[in-house]
Amino acid sequence: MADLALQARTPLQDLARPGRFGAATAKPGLLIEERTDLALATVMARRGREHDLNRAVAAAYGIDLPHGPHVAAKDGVSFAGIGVQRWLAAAEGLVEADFVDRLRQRLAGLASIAEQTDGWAVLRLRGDRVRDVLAKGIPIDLHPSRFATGDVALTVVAHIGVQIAQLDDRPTFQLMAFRSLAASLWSWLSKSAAEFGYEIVPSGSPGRRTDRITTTKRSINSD
Amino acid sequence: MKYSAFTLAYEALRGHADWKPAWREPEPKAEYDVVIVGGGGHGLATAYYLAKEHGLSNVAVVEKGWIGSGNAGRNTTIIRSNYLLPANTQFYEWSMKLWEGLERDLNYNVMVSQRGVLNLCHSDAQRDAFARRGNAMRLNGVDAQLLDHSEVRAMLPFLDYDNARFPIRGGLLQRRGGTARHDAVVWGYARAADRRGIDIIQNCEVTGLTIRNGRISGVETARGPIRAGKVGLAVAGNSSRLAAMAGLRLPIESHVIQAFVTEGVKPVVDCVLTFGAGHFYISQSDKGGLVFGGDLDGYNSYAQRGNLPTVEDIVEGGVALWPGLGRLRVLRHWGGIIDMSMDGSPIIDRTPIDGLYLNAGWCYGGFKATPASGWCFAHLIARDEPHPLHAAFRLDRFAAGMVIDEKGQGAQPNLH
Amino acid sequence: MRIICPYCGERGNEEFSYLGDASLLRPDPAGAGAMHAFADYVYLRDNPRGSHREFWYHAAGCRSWLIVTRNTSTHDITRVEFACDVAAARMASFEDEG
Amino acid sequence: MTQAPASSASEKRSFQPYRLPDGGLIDRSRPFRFRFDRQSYTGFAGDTLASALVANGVRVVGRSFKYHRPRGIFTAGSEEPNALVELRQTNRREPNTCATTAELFDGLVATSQNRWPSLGFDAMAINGRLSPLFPAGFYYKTFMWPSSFWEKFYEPAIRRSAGLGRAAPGDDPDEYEKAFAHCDVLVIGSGPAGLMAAVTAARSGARVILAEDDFRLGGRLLAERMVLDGRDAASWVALIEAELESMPDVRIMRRTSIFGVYDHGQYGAVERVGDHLPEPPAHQPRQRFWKIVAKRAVLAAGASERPIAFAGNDRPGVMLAGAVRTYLNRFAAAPAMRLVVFTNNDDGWRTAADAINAGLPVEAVVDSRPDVRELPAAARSGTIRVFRGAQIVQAKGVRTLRAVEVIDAEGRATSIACDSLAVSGGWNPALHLTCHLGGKPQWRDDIAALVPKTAPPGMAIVGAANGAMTLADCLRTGADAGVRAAVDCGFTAKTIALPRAGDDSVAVTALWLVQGKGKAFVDFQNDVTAADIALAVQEGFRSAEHLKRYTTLGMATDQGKIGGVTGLAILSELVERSICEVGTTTYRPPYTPVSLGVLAGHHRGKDFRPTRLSPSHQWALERSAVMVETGAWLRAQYYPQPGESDWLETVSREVRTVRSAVGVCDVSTLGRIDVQGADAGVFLDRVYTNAFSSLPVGKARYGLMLREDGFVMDDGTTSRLAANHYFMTTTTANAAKIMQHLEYCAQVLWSDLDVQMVSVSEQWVQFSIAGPRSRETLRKLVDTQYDLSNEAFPHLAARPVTIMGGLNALLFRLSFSGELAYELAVPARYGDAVIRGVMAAGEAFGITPYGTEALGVMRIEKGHVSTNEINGQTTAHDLGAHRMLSTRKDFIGRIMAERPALRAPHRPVFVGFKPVDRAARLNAGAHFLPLGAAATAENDQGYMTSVAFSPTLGHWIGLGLLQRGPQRFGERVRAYDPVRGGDVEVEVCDPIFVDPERVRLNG
Repeated sequence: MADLALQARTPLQDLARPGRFGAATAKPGLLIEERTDLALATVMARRGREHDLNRAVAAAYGIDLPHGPHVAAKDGVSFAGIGVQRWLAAAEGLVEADFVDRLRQRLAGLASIAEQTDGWAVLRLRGDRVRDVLAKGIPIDLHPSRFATGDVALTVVAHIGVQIAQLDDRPTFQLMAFRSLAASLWSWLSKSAAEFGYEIVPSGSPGRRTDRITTTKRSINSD
Repeated sequence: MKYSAFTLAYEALRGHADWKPAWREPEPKAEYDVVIVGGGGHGLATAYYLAKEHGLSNVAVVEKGWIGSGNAGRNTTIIRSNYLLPANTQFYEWSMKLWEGLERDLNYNVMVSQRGVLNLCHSDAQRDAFARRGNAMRLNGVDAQLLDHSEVRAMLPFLDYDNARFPIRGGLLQRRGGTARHDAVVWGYARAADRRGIDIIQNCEVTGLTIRNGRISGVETARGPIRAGKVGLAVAGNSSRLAAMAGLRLPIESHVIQAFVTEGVKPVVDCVLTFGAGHFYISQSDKGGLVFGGDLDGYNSYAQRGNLPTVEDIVEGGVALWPGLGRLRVLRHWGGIIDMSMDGSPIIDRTPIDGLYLNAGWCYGGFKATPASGWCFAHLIARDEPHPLHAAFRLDRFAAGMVIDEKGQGAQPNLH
Repeated sequence: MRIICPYCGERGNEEFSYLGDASLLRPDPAGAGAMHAFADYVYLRDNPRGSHREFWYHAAGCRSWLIVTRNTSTHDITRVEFACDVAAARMASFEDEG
Repeated sequence: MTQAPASSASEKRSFQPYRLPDGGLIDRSRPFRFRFDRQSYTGFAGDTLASALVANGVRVVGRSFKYHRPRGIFTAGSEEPNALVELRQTNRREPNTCATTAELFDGLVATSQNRWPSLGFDAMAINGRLSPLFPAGFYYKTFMWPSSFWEKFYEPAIRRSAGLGRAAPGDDPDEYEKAFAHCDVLVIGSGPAGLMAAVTAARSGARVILAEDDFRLGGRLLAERMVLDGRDAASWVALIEAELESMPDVRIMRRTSIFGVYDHGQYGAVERVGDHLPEPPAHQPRQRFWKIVAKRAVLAAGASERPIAFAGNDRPGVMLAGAVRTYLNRFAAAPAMRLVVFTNNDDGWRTAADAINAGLPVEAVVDSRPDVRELPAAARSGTIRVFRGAQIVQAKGVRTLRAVEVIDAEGRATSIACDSLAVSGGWNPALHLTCHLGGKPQWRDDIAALVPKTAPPGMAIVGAANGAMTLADCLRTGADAGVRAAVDCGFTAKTIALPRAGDDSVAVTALWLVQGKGKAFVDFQNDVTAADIALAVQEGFRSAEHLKRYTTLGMATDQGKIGGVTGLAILSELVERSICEVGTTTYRPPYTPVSLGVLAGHHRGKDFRPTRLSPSHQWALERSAVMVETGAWLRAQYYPQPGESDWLETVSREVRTVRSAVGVCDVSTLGRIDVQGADAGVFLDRVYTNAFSSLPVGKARYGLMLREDGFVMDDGTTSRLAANHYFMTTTTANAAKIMQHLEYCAQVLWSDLDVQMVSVSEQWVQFSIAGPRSRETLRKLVDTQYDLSNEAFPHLAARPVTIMGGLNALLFRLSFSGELAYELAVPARYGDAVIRGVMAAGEAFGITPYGTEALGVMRIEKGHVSTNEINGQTTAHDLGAHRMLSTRKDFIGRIMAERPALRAPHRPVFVGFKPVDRAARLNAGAHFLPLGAAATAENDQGYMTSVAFSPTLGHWIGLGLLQRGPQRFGERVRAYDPVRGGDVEVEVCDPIFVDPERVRLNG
């Protein structure tokens, strides 16, 4: 097995290749970047341990767990509220095994943790027409007065369940869908953006993980 | 006056001066042998067969609005008997037989058009399920044909065969299925019942059931009390409300289902067609409009209107199946309130109240059942015992476990 | 229809799936007449025209089971609660009673 | 067609004989060439097809539905009953398109419909002469004998003559799109009331959407010669429009129809993005379907004029009076050379005034009211003959109007030669949208019209839509509603100064029907006459709905906008009850017809529904896998190799390879649910029929779930990874349903339990590696520190491992095939790499990839149930799984599974079948009959659920449900399959065909 390289495939690997597409507008209305460097895990509070969990997260990451559909972030780690006593934790640029393992250790007994790093296709979207593109599928109101930086929503685009968050005031949106649905999401997004012209930018993140993995054994169990 | 080409021509010469009302508008009498609540197709058919088959003509049909104002006048006009389970197959096949002779029976052209009902399948498993159903139909003496991909393609070349998300693998065809003109069914039964002496009383809402010592003795109505030896309920989506007047809870939820019609166009499709990978079925009316529908909206409702997600779901199915539909336009869409039973099959039975009979649980398929439903309900009311054709449609089948669940969805009405 | 999910905010009903009457309580399987009680629980419904407490599941959102109080005649929604809160309150009241 | 050269512009202009020399909101510098019925014409930018036809003097534009009477343009709006054309050609053909709303573009091609051979001569016009035979509802009285003639003869003939236009012959080539919009205030209509509402609300800071059906804002203001604040109406509109355009939170949506009102402030709208162009621009849809969510709405949809029923009122040249003004003032097109006006209200007089202003001769004004107070100057000056208290009893002419017969107040008849008649029977408020949520209109005598009685929640109704018929009232009610809507949304809104405008008199005295000789049309398109209504009433169809359904009144494309109220009024007179008592029919969405394409958006073809792809998809395609739809997934069905002649050969090879060596199959589509928490075991005990709290860590167990009604819901294996941590799998088909069910159990039924669950289906890709060489294959993949020996890793072991030098994985010893087999789950992004790794590792052992077909064959050989057997109709007893029903604990479905009928001995039970003639093929869906018994329902004893050709046994095998099946091993029955011509004798047998001793499994 020695010469077998473990190449990772990103969810949009053959679909979102860098370049300029759609209408030849002066400036692309939408910039799309696939993020491949996020370690992800679902964090679900254990019954009766909710307060301890809040404290533990604050102690470990300096983050107050949001109680609602918002994201709280610090130093590349974020917790997004995705349900009652349920969060999606993310770490940028980290080797996911470390993040999720450490999360398990730090929150042991307080939360049930399930790794989701591979489960999601993650897109960052920005540009002058980003809201116009999203309006073609996102049913919720993304007007700045209604959906601001730090807000998160789970909803449906073109029959595909998605998670959307506004990351900054430019604005940049993060749109996530299950990996298996990436191609269908892409079909919707590329058609919807074509009118305004769009550019796929290379992943700006360090360590686009197509290299051979170097992680070592880690636990999958939580207890 | 008997309807015929001859009388029509004769009247044409006389300026149509002699046509009489299709039914009388009598004042309710103080007492009837039987009161049927609900002037839809089922209620009127029941009254007609009470008179015709059982000689009972001291019968009133009381209707809160105008006859046919419920689901009889707001369905997609499909008739078929392509069922899987024996209880349903035999009952609906009897209905089909009655449809086939209905015009001469009623002396009214209800436009029964046996142009075929084709259910499309999109996977091997679905085809096998259709084979199971088609074979069950054949064992019950019902016509059924299993078509393969190329046979469907030859029959309906305009569907999406080459770029479909769920390719068409074949279909189950019942040639004797088709459509009938829904309003005409109501009017035909009303006229025929009226001619046999039955009183059809419109704008007469039932506000209460008179029950003493476990036996019914009449109904309270907006036009006063009416005594009756027997009362039959045939009120579709309002079944639970009427039953509640007798203190009964039913294995029924009322749901909304939408239907649609397009502008009239020259003939484009000559059968009733159902999509097996989405929620969509369609046929073309004699006037040229494409009549279509799909799934329920999926929540309890008594509002006769639907919501956009279901509209989209249905139309997406339609355009996916038949890409040429894109440029045709919807003229109108509406919602009906249907009595979804807990296993998707109907109830025609006695109730715990003596003399009170229930005809309900028709789900979205009540129109095609109209003749047999009326025929069986009349038998039940007249004889006070079920006919074998509907013996399985019992009210106690749920507690006993004798459910008739065509789709295998269990006790969740909005999934049937 | 639009349902105001207490977690996610106002959403179209297409994001939810529906289960019906929320006033039904799963009977005690060990109780006397459990078979009868379960038959009623599984099959019989009030099916009112008017106010109706019903289960909706925010399948495409926070995955909460909700109890929505909705008028089946007008579709007006007057209340939306987390089903788990309602269950917890019921359990607490049982315990209070003792 | 290409753009015409500029040099010919002036030449083209001369081809429009009825175009006024100046005025109008058209761009005379942009002439467009178009064709109608093969004849070439020109018009201008800003025209509709109808206005361009008017300018070209085209009179007959269509034929009616039933009598095929020649018809002309009747209105200038979406309520048009006559001027319906087939727009565009071939696959872009749009039948029944209103010429009155179709925007003209260069190269437009339109064709008249419902005529043969031509519009000028239509053979079916004979129907008009035979009309005594075709009164309302005639078809209910005839065509009954002989019965077989209906389908064969009568109905095809009726169907051929019915319908109006022809559908496009092929697939719609255009794209469609959906979009969402949210606002505080949605203003529907941009006439004076709508503009005032929009600008008032917008100035408060509210987010406003102004939706206008037309391509130009202004509504009725565009059609009238009115002055606001000293400006002509169009300039005033431009001023407001500019202000609205400048506001960031205002969205003006032109060419956008709000077609329906839905619950809780949702509005359906269609934006016609490309309909005014020969074809949609690149990257843009033809139309866009907007779902608008608005806190408040202001309905300013105006009103539409109605005709008066009199004999010949459908002759080409008869036009609504307001439409005449629209053509004159907005389009500078003259519908008339000699005009007569027939009115029952003051508004009709404006038409006479505007015609005179445009320099057209007005022959007469016939006002049905005896006491008209004021007359326009032109009438007073004596150049127009004025008839007060008079009626037009007949319009004459066939293809064009030639004269009208007037009966004056004294009963004298006068014939007036004319080529056009402008008719006004009053105005109907466009209240349709107020009724979509169940609202009912009410009658207002002073304006002789139905007006809204209640508004949907959050909607205000203003202007003519609410019966405010003067300009001043429109402006005022619009502004007031704008303030209220903004305040309701939490903004501080100021009342703004209203523009000064004239307060025209709009008095009306109802006149519905003029008795006379000849057909007086009420519903023009469906040819419903006043006589038809009378006949319907005579026959007892006295409810408004019965009348509609019996006569088809109001069922045409205009949905009764032209004739509905008139029909009700005639009905009410006939039955001597007020219109309120008669009631109205129900107004349903859409307000104007909406294309199916736009409602579907991009969800057609492959985008009908999302497609789920496994991480190994790309690899499978490289291996030439044949893909098959499995629910939302595309899965590899089989992997053909060169030289294999058909799927059966391929699948058999795959099965033989697995049974003799090793194979790999992607089983990622199974649902995977991570269940954790202190009470996870207890929880699983309650949802599964069998126990899981007793499962040792590191082991997997097969589990069965019931629905609460006692029938089987799903099955799968669940592994215990740690004391409080389980890894559940569900069937592919039920993955989402089970997740929802578990959440229900945890949140609703047993919210006191400490259990958390989340789907991890997408995190893992999972491969089944099966066959006697599977351990050796895995040995090459799994890192060396893990002992895979039978002792260390026995059947049903389930443990984390690392593979290929450190990649985390879960390894399960599970077997669907009955072979020594494993399931290996790895993080999804490595799915592609790992499947390649598995193939490389197995190469030496002759590994094959296998698809869903081979998977199915092997599970049938092993007698495992699948979706075909767990179909929602079967019980644990039916499936031979009753031993899995624990008697020591409660679980979902336990009680109801004990119902007598679910335990009845006659229920068909799961068994296997072999053809007696081993060469015979079996088919799923065949029913079982006793040998020698007749093929009747009474003898039906069950059915075949699954079949396969077993390469292991060399013949077809089947699984099925048969009454008393397990007691009948060795017995023969018929597998009867008439829909496929099959009737095969089969032998009942144990459903486990291969390795019943489970030697291979434990190998």
